[in-house]
This record gives sequence, structure tokens and C-alpha cells, in this order.
Amino acid sequence: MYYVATIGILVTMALALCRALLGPTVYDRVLAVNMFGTKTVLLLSIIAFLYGRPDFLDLALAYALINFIGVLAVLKFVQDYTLRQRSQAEEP
Amino acid sequence: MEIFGLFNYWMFVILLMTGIYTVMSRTNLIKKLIGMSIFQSAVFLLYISMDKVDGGTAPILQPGAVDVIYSNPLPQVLILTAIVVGIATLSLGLALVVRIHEAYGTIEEHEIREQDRV
Amino acid sequence: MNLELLATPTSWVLLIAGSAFVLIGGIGALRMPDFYTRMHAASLTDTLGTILILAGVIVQAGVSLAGVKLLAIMVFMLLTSPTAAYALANAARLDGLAPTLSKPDPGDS
Amino acid sequence: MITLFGVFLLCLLLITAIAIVREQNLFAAVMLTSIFSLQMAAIFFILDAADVALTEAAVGAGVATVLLLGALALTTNHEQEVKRHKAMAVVVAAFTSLLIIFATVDMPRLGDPMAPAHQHVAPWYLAETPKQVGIPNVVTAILASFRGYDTLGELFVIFTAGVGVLFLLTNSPSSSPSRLPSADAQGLRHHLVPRVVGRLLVPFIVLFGLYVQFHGDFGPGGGFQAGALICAGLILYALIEGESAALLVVPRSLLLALISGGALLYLAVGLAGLLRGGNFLDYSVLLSDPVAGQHLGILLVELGVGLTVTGVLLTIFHAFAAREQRS
Repeated sequence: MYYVATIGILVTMALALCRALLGPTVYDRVLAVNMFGTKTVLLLSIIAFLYGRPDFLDLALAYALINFIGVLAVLKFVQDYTLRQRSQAEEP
Repeated sequence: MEIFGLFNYWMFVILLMTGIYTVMSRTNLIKKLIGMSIFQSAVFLLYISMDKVDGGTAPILQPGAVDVIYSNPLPQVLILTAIVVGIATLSLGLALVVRIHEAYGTIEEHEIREQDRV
Repeated sequence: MNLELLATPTSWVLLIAGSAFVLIGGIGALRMPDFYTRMHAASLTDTLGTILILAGVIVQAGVSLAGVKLLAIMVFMLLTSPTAAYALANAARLDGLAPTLSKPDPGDS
Repeated sequence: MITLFGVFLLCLLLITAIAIVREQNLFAAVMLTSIFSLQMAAIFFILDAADVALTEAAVGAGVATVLLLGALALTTNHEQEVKRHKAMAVVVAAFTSLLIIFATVDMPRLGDPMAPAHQHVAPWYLAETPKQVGIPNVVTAILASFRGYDTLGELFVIFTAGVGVLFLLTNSPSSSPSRLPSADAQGLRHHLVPRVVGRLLVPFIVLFGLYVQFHGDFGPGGGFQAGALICAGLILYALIEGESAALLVVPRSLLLALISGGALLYLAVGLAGLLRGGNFLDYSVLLSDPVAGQHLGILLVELGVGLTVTGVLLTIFHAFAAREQRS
């Protein structure tokens, strides 16, 4: 039964990768990264059980905790970028 | 699964060459650094592929268990440290690129060369 | 005894339902027409799929350290995944990415 | 079946790598890089390398993306299309890959228990770790004890890289001081949702980092992973509360103390072994009971690694972020 769930998650990963490759905007790619991160957490937790070593859930826990830092960094990057554009537009 | 016996190594080779190709054909310095990190990841993949033993499990001993096959811990030690060293050296490279951008106003290799020639 | 008999089919149903939701989310993220609808499809199903799949595995794990860890993973995912969606939508909006509004009906002049 | 999952993930990995190379927008390329890292972590886990996967997770999810974005903010995010030696590069890469693929035919198949790599020292490490070191995680035992010299060297490479970044990025600003609005330095403070969730999660991330640090003898973990995790937590704090608030929590002087203190702690443990009549980095002589001595030595050495890695990664982050506000 774990196999069915694993296959479902792997197919979703492939779909997310398609979205990342197609774009068209960069935000679609960030969305794909975020989806991929969630799916990785699920995949790692299921594979830990498939292997019969549930003590390796630490990995999925690490991803669950820090995976959204990348998206927050994107928000900060875009915010700084637009602020810079605006201040440059005001200068001349 | 016999046909996939060498698949990991082939993927390693293709990834390695993707990295090399990026470094050779691109002029953007950050792109070159990303290419180098792909190259590095390919090497990680080679080492980790070599640690797998059929029917094995990760080399963290299970108390009380007998007849458990463990995968090879040695490549894991080498790669574990290499990943952190990799990010540290990558950021050193990025710092150099930032300084180049401040000095030349560009991070394209051919434009830097042109400015040097003048 | 009865509970154990019940546990396996329950976790099967949860796992399959969860992977179905995850898959639907993936298809939605691929097929929807613009960024905001794609994000809507992906982030909503992400949450439900995560709950269902992790609940399915928790039923298998039972009351143990693994079960507690899975519960922690679930709680943290429920906190971080909507936050990431918020940050992403905000970044896109800040950058001036406009949602595609419904096109005027061609029959309608 | 799991082999097939691995093959599938490897195919996705290759597609991602090619997409990274073809992508002209560097911002998108960085995003694809973080997908690449997620796939690498999953593959490492499938190939039985839990410790390595945890390291890749800790470094790839938080720190790497943030650093690359920081560098992009300081330079440019678009790559110029240049036709240069492209055909020749393709030919060289294709020829070399055919050559190496030809060489792989002689390699042992994946998972072959009779492969030379599994015959030599690996069985010795697996058999001797419970007797000599007495901890379950063989990876940590080799990392900190059997091959302690290696790790000391790696730690000093990281130390040197951190010092190098400090030299490169903290010189006196050549350009005029900040022309950005001061709101820029405040991070994401006016975004309520990330702020609340972030403030809630920072202590958990740091706590989990400490767990990984001190549980590394028994499960996947150790100084390298813990350093990257704690650094990710502090980076999160810096993102939501702004640079200056983060520097109040962990000031620059403390960062420098962490960087050098960790490396010195490692050296000091090695020298303590020498003083007590053993070899350099021989922990068995630290206490009267050799196994307890190994425990103490590994704990201290991993602590040193954790301190230095946290310090270096955080210093690098601050160096990039401070540059951004100045330029």
C-alpha cells in the first residue's frame, strides 16, 4: 500500500517538475519548488516506513521545518528588488 | 533489476558532463558556479552509489538485531563533509563574483576581458 | 485486537485518498490557466493530501516515537505550507503579476 | 521496486540539471537548483545514506537558496545569450562521457556485496565501532574518531572559506552609502503571516538543530547537519525581523568567537589526547575508560564542528546581506 502512495507522490513530483520547466513566470517555478518540497517530505516519511527504519523520520522533520525559508527569501528578494526599482524611478 | 545495475554510474557521467559543458560554454560567472555545483553533485552521486549494498540498510547499528546487512559508511563520511565544504566554497566563489561585479559592472566573462584589454 | 484489525484498512484508505488528492493537486498545478489559479490548486490540495497521507502512516506507526515525530511533521507542515503560499502570492503581487480575469464571452458583444 | 523509484528520481534529476543549464533567467535557475537539491536528498536517502541526505536537506533547503539569491541581488539576474565554443563544448562533453561510460562497464553493479569497496576497510569499521567506540551511528564514529584528521582538515577548509568571504565582502564601501529607503532593512516585518509563523518556528528549528547535534551518536546527525540547521533558523529570524535585529541576537563578535572557538575546540581535544600520553586525536586516553573517553571526545569534537559551521554560514549570510544594503 505504501507503494501506491509512493507512486502517486512520484508522479506528482514529475508534474511539478513539468510546471517548473514550462514556467512561464518565475513564480510558477517557485510554486513548483514549494510543491516539490512538500512532496519530498511525504516521500521521505513513507520511504522511512518502507525501509522499516522509522527512526529516519528526522529527515522529513528537517524539511518540514526549514523548507519554506527559501520561499520567504524569494519574497524578501522581490520586495527589495521592487523597492530599488521604485527608488531608481524616483531619482531622475 | 540487473539492467539498472550501471544506471547510477551513467547518470553520474551525464551529470558530470552537463556541469563541465556549463562551465565551458557559458560566460556568466554565476552560471559557471552553478555548473560547478552540478559537477560536484555528480561526484556526490558517484560516491553514494558505491556505498549501497543489496538488502542493506543505513549504517546506524540497530540494537539487538542480528544478520542485518549495513551499507558502506565510508563514502557517506567523505560526502557528508564535502557537502558543507561545497556550500562554503560556493559562497567564496559568489563573493568573488560580487566583487568582480563591483569592479567591472558586469559578470559576463567576455565583457570583463574587453574591459581589461582597453 | 479489533482495533488492530481496523488499523490496516483505515491506513490504506487514508493513504490512497491522500495520494489521490496530491495527484489532483499536481494535475491542477499543471493544467490551470494562470499563476494564481495554479497556486490555489497546488496549495489547497497540498494541505489535505499531507494530512491524509501522514495520518495514514500515523495509524500504521501507532503510539510510538515515530508516531509522535509524524505528528510533529504534520503540525509543522500545516504551519509552513500556507505561509509559503502566502509569501509566494505576495511576491507575485508585488512584482505586478496580474491574475487573468475571465475572458469576455465571444458570443457576447 | 525501490530501485525503480531511484531510477525515476535520477531521470527527474537529469531533466532538472539540463533545464538549469538552458535557463537564461538566473533567478529561475536558482529555483531549479533548489529542486535539484531536493531530488539529491531523496536519492541519497534511497541509497541508504541517511546522514548525507540530512546534510543535503539542511544545506540545500535553507542556506544555499538564500546565499544564491543574495548574490543575485548584488549582481544581475539575467544571463546574456552568447554563442561561444558551444559546438566544441558539446563535442568535448559527449566524447568524454562516452569514454567514461565505456569505463563504467567494468564497475561492479549497484548494490553488489562483493564490490571491492565493501571488502577492504568498511567491514572493519562496522565490526570495530561497537567495541572501540560504543555508539550505534558508524558514520559519526568514522567521521569524528577513526578519520578525525580528515574532518579536522575539512573544518579548516570551511574556516578558511569563511575568513575569505569576510575579507572579500566587509571592506569599506566604495560606493555611496545606502540609497535605499530604510524600510528595506526591516525585512518582512509588515507581512503578518510569515512574521507570526516564523517567530513561532525559530525556537523549534534551533531546538531541532540541537537535537540533531547531540543525538548524532545514535541517529542521523552530527555537527555539520546541526550547524546548517541552526544557521537556517537564524537566517529565518533575519529574514522576518531584518538584518539589524538578527545582529542584536547574534552579534558579529560572537560569530567570530564561534568560528574560531569551534576550530580551536577541535584542536584542543586533539592536543588533550597528546598531553595524556596518546596520539593526536586519540580519544581513548581522555578518560580512564577508553569507551567513555571516545564518547567524550566525539561529543566535544562534534560540538566544535557545529559551532564553526554555524558561525561560518551565518557570517557568510550576514556579509552578503550587509553588502546588499550598502550597494
